[in-house]
Amino acid sequence: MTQNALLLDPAEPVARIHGEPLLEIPQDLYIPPDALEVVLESFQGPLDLLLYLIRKHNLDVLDIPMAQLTRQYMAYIEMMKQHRLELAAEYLLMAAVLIEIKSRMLLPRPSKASEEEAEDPRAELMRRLLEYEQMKLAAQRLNELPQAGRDFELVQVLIERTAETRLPEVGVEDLRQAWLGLLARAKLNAHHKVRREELSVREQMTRVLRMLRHGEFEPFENLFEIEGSVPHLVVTFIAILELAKENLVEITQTETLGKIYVRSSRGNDSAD
Amino acid sequence: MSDPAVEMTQQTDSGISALNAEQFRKVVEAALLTAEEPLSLSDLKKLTEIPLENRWLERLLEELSDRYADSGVELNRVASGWRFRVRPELQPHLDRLSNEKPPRYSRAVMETLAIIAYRQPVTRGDIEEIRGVTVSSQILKTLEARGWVEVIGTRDVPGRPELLATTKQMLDDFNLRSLQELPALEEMSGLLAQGSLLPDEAAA
Amino acid sequence: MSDPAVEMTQQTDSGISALNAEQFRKVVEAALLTAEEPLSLSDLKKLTEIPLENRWLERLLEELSDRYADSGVELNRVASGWRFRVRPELQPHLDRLSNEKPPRYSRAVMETLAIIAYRQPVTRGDIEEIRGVTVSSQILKTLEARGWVEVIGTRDVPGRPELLATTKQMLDDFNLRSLQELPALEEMSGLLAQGSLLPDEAAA
Repeated sequence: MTQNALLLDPAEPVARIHGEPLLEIPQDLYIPPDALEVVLESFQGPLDLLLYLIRKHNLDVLDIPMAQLTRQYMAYIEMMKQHRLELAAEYLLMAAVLIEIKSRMLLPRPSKASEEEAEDPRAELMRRLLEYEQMKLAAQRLNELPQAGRDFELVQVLIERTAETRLPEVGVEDLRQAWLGLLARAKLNAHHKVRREELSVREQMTRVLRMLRHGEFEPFENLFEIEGSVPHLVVTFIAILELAKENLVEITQTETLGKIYVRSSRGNDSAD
Repeated sequence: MSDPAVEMTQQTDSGISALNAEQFRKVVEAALLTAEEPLSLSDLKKLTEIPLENRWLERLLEELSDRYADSGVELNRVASGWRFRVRPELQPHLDRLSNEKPPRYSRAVMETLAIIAYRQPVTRGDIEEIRGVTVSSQILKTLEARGWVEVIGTRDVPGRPELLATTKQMLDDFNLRSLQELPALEEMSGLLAQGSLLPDEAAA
Repeated sequence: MSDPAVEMTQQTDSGISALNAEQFRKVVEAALLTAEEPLSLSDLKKLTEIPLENRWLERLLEELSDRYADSGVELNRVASGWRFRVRPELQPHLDRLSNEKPPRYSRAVMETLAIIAYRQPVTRGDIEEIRGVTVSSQILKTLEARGWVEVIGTRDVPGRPELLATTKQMLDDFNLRSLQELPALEEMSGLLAQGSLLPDEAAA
C-alpha cells in the first residue's frame, strides 16, 4: 500500500526541464519541445510505450481498440524519428505487429469455427504487455528496498590484521564500476566520458613524462618510438602538444630550424 | 532457564579453552563489527576451539542483537549470515559526511535484475523476450560486477545460452534472507484492473 | 545541569532541526562505526545542521565510549580524531577467521585508481576535484605500495604538485597490454538512473 502511495504521489514530477518540474505528461500528443526528448527517451522499449499509451488513455487491456492504439503508437514513432532519436529496431517491429493485428481483426471471423480455436489476434500482445508490466512493477519495488551502500552503510570497524599477506584482487571491471560510481555522483557525464583515442594519447603523455623524469633536455625526436606506425607517431605528437599545453613540459628551439628539445617542467628550478 | 553463559561454562568444563561466555560474546561482537562480509554460523564457530551448537550460538546472536536495540546500528540476519548495518533512517545524516555512494541504477538495469530475480534461472533471450528490447552486455556486466548476478549453467538448447541467477550477495545487499522475502509480484488479475498501480497514472 | 541531552534541547530551541540528543548520539555512533578513517570533531559537526560546541561533543563521545566499556570494541581518540577499533586482547581470536576471504579495496581506493588510470597524468588536486572529497595520503600510499601508481613529474604551477600515473605493473596485474585496453566509457551513462524522470525513478 505504501508503494501505491509513493507511486501515486501527485507532487512527484514526471520530468524536470531546466530544473522545473513537469508535473504531468501532457494530454494528447502535445509535449513541450524541451520535454519531448526526455519523455521519449524514458521509454524502455515498444512494450513500455504501448503500456503508457494504454494506461494514459484508459484503454482496456482485455479489449484493446487496435485502430486507436496503432494510430497513437505510430504518432510517437514519427516524433521519435523527427527528433532523430535512435530508434531501436524493436520499435519498428512492433509497429508491424500492431498493423498486422489490426488487419487480422478486420477480417470476418470464421463463423463455423469453434470459439476456442478462433483465438483473438490480440491475445499474444496482451500476454506480453501484462508480463512486462508485472516485471516493471517488480523492478520498481525492488528499487524501493533499502540497498546496501545506497540506503544504508555496513559497519566496518578497524582491525589491525597481523601480517596482511593477501592483497586484494582487482579486475578491469572493478575499475569500470568505480568510474561508473563517480559518474553517478558527480554528474560528470558531459565532459568526462573517456574514449579509446583519448586513452592512447594519455598513455603516450605518461610515457613521455616518464622519459623526461631525469629533468634534462631530451631531443624531440628521441621521444618517438621509431618502430611505431604513423598513427602511433601522430598520437605521440599530440601527446607532447597536450603536455606543453598543460605546462607539463617545456619545448625549446635555440635557433630557427634548429634542433628542438623537450624537458619536464620541473627541471625549471635549476634553470631559473 | 537455559542461560548461554551457564551452558558455555559446562562446555568449557571439558577444559579445552579458557574463554568464558561473556568473553566469547565480545569476540563474536568484535568479529561481526569488523567483518567485511556477513558471517555465517560456521564462520563464527571458528572463533573458538570449543564445539558450539547452532542453537546456542543463535541465542547468543539474538542477545547481542538486543544489546544494540538502542544504538545507531543493528545486527541483521541476511542470506549469507549475520552482519551489522546502520539503521537506514539514520543514513541521511551520515550522507552529510561524504557523498560517496554507489550509483542508482537505471530502469533498464533494475528491470533486468527483477526479471533475473523473479524468473531465475533465465537466459538473456528470456529477458529480452519479456522486456521487448535487446539487453546490452553492459547491463549484465554491471550486475555481475556488483556481484548480484552470476552464470549458473547453460540451457540445453542450440547455442547453449548461459543461465543467469541472482547471488547471495544480492540478497545480502537488499537485506533479505531468501528469495521468498522479495516483494510479492503483482498478480496478473490485479494488473488487468485498469492500471491503478502505474506511476504514469500519477501524472495524468 | 550539564546533561548533554538538556543542552542539546536548548540548542534545538533555535528551531533549526528536530534531531534530539539521543538520536544524535546514535548518528555519531553509526558514523564512527562505518568510517574508514578517524573522524575529527569538525567531521562530526557536519552530521547535523545545529552548531555544536566542542566541549559538548567531547562529552557525548566520552559517554559513547563508556557505553562500549563492556563490548568487543573500544572508542579511541587518536591524532586525527576518534575511531572504533577491536580490543587488542581479542585480536588473536579474530585472526582465526581472517585467513579466508580475500580483502577488498575500499571504494575510495578504487575510484582514485580509476581516475589515475583514465585521466593520467593527474595531480592529487585533480583527483579531489573529480571525486569531490579529499584524497587521503593513505589511499595514495596503498596504490603506490602495490606498485600500481607512481609519480612521474610535477605540474608547473604554484606548489608544483606531483603528477601521478599508472605503472606497467598495474597493466600486468590487470592483464592489459596497454591503457587502450581499458574499457571505454562512452556508453556507460545509460546504466545510471537519469534521476530526472519519474518512470526511471522506481523509488521515490
